[in-house]
Amino acid sequence: MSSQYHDPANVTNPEHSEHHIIGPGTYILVYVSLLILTGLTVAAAFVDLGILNPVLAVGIACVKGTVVILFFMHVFYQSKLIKLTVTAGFFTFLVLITMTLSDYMSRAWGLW
Amino acid sequence: MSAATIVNLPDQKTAVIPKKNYINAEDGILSWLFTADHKRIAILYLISITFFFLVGGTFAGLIRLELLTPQPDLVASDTYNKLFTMHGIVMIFLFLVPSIPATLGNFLIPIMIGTRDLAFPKINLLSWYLYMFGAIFLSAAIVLGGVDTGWTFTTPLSTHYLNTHVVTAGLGVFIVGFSSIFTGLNFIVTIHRMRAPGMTWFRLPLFVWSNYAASVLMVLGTPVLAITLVLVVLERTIGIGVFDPTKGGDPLLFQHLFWFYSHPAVYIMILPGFGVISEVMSTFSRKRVFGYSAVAFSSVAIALFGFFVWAHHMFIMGVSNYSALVFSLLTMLVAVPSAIKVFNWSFTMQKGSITFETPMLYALAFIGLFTIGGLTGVFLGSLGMDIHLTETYFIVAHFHYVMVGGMLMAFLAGLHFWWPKLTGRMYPESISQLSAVTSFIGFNLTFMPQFMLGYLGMPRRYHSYPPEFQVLNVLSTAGATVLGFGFLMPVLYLLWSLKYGKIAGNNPWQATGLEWQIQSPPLTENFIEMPVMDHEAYDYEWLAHKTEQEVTTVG
Amino acid sequence: MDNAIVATHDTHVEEHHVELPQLRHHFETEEQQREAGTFGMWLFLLTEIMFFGGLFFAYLLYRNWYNPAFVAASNQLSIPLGTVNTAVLISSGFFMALGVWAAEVRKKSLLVLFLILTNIAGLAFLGVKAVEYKEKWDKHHIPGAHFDITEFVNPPLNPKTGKPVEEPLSPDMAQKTQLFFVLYFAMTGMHALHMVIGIVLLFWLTYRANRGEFTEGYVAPIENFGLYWHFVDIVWIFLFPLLYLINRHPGT
Amino acid sequence: MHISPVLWQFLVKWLNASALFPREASTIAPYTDALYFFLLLITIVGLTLVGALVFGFAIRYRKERSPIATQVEGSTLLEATWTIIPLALFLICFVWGALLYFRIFNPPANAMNIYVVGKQWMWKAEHQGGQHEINSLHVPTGQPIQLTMISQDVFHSFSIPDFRVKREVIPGRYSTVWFEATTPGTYHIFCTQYCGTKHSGMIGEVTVLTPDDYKKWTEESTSGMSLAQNGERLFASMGCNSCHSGSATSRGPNLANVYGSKLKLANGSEVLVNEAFLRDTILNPSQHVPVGYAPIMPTYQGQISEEGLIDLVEFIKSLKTNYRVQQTLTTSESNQVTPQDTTGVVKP
Ligand code: HEA
Ligand code: HEA
Ligand code: HEC
Ligand code: CUA
Ligand SMILES: [Cu+2]
Repeated sequence: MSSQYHDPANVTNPEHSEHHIIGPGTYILVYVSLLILTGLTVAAAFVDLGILNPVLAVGIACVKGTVVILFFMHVFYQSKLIKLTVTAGFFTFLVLITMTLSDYMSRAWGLW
Repeated sequence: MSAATIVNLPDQKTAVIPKKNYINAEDGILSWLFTADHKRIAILYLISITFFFLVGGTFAGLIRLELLTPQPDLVASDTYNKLFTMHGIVMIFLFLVPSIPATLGNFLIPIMIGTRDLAFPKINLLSWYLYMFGAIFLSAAIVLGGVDTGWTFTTPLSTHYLNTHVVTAGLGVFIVGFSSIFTGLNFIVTIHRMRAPGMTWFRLPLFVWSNYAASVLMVLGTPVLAITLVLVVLERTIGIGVFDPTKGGDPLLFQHLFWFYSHPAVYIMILPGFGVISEVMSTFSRKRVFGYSAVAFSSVAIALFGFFVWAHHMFIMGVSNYSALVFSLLTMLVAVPSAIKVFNWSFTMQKGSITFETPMLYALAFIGLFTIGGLTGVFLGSLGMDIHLTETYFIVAHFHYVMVGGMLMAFLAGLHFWWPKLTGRMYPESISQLSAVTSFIGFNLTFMPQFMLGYLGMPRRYHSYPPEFQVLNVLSTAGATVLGFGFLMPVLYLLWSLKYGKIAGNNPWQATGLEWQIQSPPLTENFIEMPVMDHEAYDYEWLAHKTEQEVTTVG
Repeated sequence: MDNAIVATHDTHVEEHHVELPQLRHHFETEEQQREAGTFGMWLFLLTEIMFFGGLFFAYLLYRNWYNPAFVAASNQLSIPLGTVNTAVLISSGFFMALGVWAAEVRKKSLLVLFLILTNIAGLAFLGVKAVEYKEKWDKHHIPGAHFDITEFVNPPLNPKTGKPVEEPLSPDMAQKTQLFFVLYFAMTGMHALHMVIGIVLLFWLTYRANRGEFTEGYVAPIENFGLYWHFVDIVWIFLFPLLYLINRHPGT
Repeated sequence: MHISPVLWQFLVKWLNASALFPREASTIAPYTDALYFFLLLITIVGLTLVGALVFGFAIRYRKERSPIATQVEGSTLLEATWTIIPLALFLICFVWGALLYFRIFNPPANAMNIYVVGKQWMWKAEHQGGQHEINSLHVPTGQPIQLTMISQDVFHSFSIPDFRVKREVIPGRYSTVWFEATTPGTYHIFCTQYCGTKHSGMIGEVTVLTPDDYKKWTEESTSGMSLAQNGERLFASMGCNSCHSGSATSRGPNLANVYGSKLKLANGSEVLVNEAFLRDTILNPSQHVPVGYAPIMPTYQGQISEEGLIDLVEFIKSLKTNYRVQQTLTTSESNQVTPQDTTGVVKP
């Protein structure tokens, strides 16, 4: 009876993926690009770009964060489930930010 | 396919408590305090939350006694304020949030999905310790003189204008919050990673689905409460001023952050209850749940949309009119999945073969009371109506209908339903039916008048009130007394049944879930051999088939 | 028969795997256990995102309301120190990543080395942070009773040009610099707290790594700690531009 | 059973004195009640429907009558029905509620403004004409009243159930609500937001008078100084006039006619000058610097009470020319004499 229903895909979940080992080469590449990006934000901070200054700073931070998540944290090689989980986290974070912000923005900004 | 009802199994009469089970697997209090067995942890939780329910209930009793007369006569104003604050905090954070997930969920989810334990047994134990640790803080706050912020910790009142134990209580809630985060985390991982072979998502019992949805809310919502409380505590202790208007902070920011957790929290509280109702309705109608996937998806939809509506608690608090509009609309949307569930449960009964044991009575009470509670929530979600109703007893009635009439009834339904599995013994049937009816009547008598009081304009958190509100308040207090008896009875007879209850056997309800196919009380390892799921959830034909086979093999 | 549906499924799945001592009894396979661990860690990190989320929102809000104050207060932070610290932290993350690799390819001494390097970088970060905090203390920029706004109302004069080094703030706006520092300390403090916890864990992991526990195929603790450590990095990656770099252009 | 007549009388009186439905005493009330009855109707229909289903099935399919259950999968058609119908009903509730909300929170242009200051644990009302009340409020019928409210300490909430209006009173920020009373009488004012120990004592009474009675009341209870006049005095004594002198050389901007105008700010935005803006510029001047001015105005945070701020705001609102400012200048120069006699001065 048992083998008939046996579904090995379910023991190790269908959501799993192969364990992937990332070598030092990738890490060095990532490391260097992170340092470069850090230099870039600092440099950009000294250039007057008006409204674009904070946008650029946060933009670069996002890129750096993504790189860390994808490579240092291996998400690039992980199962869909993990990718989805990470996305869900940032999604909820964005819900918090945007929905709250939308309340403040539709009032008189800065004047309550 | 020919329909199937199941003749009672012979095992009920000949049943004995199995020699080896999780309860007697090890002896001594330490074996409980250091257990990693999800079932034992569930029992630890059950004992603790029952204790705190009685504490919270006693506060409720005192509140109702005070409100018997319009004058402030039983207790002083600040004592009254402490009473409802501690009633709210204890009931919500120490009772209702952990109620079903941490007890029934903890006990049943691993068994239902066919595994030996939760993914992280030690973290599970840790979460009980965190709960107890937080509870100690809260008890300390109570014993040392109480808090009187209201369970909502409204700033700047809580940060600058009160001299009570806000910090202690805040830290207590903070710690309890982590207990609930870890429970949720454990459930999610377990449900994703540890299902038995053949246990696909759409073969999961609906109880698992709804707990899964609640866990997502716990994991993503609770941290926001945690950081908010940290800021409140810092503001009180070193005066940092993030929420203080005199320092340029915004008290509304607190409201946003608090309700970002606390609205999802109400779904943390109700969703596991939904799961229980699905199980109970199906079992006592001997029929699969009508529209399985609709019920499953509606849980997920509630969890998802639950994050988008928090500002409906702030409609008159000074949010912009436009965002009030958006949040009101979303509130209406989030009410729809609940409606879907209610109708699906009703239709589960159609063409069934229904019996009315206690869990079913509680479940029927749930459906009625939750419908009232939910639809009055729609009153509150409707902007213009909310202006008149907010901060009045209408709200008090609304949330007691969903939390007590809904979740507490569901908890009792589940507790009775799975009591045989938890303990191996039956609860006494007729007295428990009596208590179900008593609490139903008492409940309505308590909280129905509060709807009227609310529309009349009686504000909540009022220690004294104008005399023309007295009649309704007297009714409410009378109801609370009945309700108190209705809730006290189960505590007593369930304790009694531990020793004197009839021995239940493996599957007294002839239910289909995996948990009913193993001995009761279960073994520490749950299963002797790992199960393989080869049929849908709620497959009564499979069960009938199985029992027939068993009868022949045994006989 | 208690478990009629409970059937023995073929044991060959398990046979493929070396039974490790670390396999907890309730997991079917080692792989299942590892994936459960990773997933659990990620869920925990989600709660961290939301935890910091509240602070980030508060920052966003007040930065927009009290922009001049936030700019002035932000200019009090030392960019060189911040930049160095960012680099230090990124290096620490880099070593950590290498540590995970070392564990995966079962090189014990490398693993220990990288863990120690990670830890050194982490401690260095905290050291620099302490220097910065000390400076805030000296300048009375710690929110609370000793907070002092004179520097924002009457900024010191630049000896060369004779002009104030900073745009002076009116007193009411200067008061709001306190909010900046509140958030600065709340955010960096919360971050530093995570670092401290991480460092304590690192010592313990290094000790265990040195005993060879993680180089026999059981790498989950190292991997999961790595996730935590990188997450703490990411928080800093956002904190650094937000706190140190806003509107730092030479014009003002 | 015999009930003593005394007890009986008491019971009857007690029951008679108890309310079951609030009075409708404002123009809003009928609208709110209409929505309420609509929502009640939905609730009753929904509850009856669910009740009928549950009880119907419970009776029809109880085990005795239906010993064998027939397994049913579900029905997409039914699912769609009970998704769409409740959704439609809820959307009606939403639209209706939203319309009512905007009606309640958007005062008509001709509303008479009364200020309300909430503090632990009392309500203070300030009428234009300088009438001050504590825990009571006198209003005429047939005249839209706008309440501009602020709290000195914590959140409070101003509620008049019989008018069906309520709004949170927020620390540090004006909030408004309006109503038009229809029936003379007295009605409860409640503080409905929990605000500390004596929250339930923070109650009062609205007295609705006919316009004639109201006029009589205003005359009898005036303090002799209108809000604007009080403001004028403050304007001089706080030294505002030293900068806002109205002359071309003054360091501060001209305040005449500033109320209601659109102001260009130094940070590029444009704001409508209303009460809230005026209040906030006095407390946080450097956040609202108009184009062309240096942010030199000192903050008056903590120096002026909420009532004082209201007076100042009313004074600035009343400034149509700089005549009165110059008046204060002369009076304050002449030894800070309080301008007692301003009533006699003819405003140009
Ligand atoms: C378990 C807890 C729980 C649950 C499930 C809910 C469910 C809902 N709640 Fe409730 N709520 C609370 C607990 C809960 N609430 C608490 C504790 C407070 C007060 C907090 C405080 O201030 O202290 C509160 C306050 C509260 C407010 C704020 C009021 C205010 O402060 O002004 C609002 C406003 O929108 C609201 C709305 C809703 C809605 C729309 C739902 C919906 O999810 C309900 C959906 C359900 C249904 C709609 C019923 C089923 C429908 C049918 C059977 C269909 C009927 C058929 C037809 C119409 C044909 N609630
Ligand atoms: C899970 C949540 C939960 C539960 C189960 C209850 C249960 C009850 N609640 Fe509570 N309640 C809240 C959550 C809950 N409540 C919250 C969140 C608030 C808001 C707090 C705030 O404003 O901050 C509130 C507020 C609240 C108020 C409003 C106070 C105010 O605004 O001034 C009232 C008033 O009637 C009330 C009554 C009751 C009653 C009669 C019960 C009954 O169901 C309780 C019945 C149970 C027992 C009675 C215990 C068992 C019996 C005994 C131990 C024997 C002794 C019995 C007697 C002495 C009678 N509650
Ligand atoms: C030191 C001079 C000074 C004093 C004293 C002063 N103000 Fe001002 N006021 C200014 C200046 C300069 C501005 C414009 C720049 C700004 O907003 O900071 C201003 C702006 C205003 C505005 C905004 C209106 C507009 O047109 O921009 C109001 C309202 C106002 N002041 C009211 C007051 C009141 C009321 C007082 C006294 C309690 C007062 N001021 C005291 C200098 C002063
Ligand atoms: Cu003021 Cu309650
Ligand atoms: Cu809500």
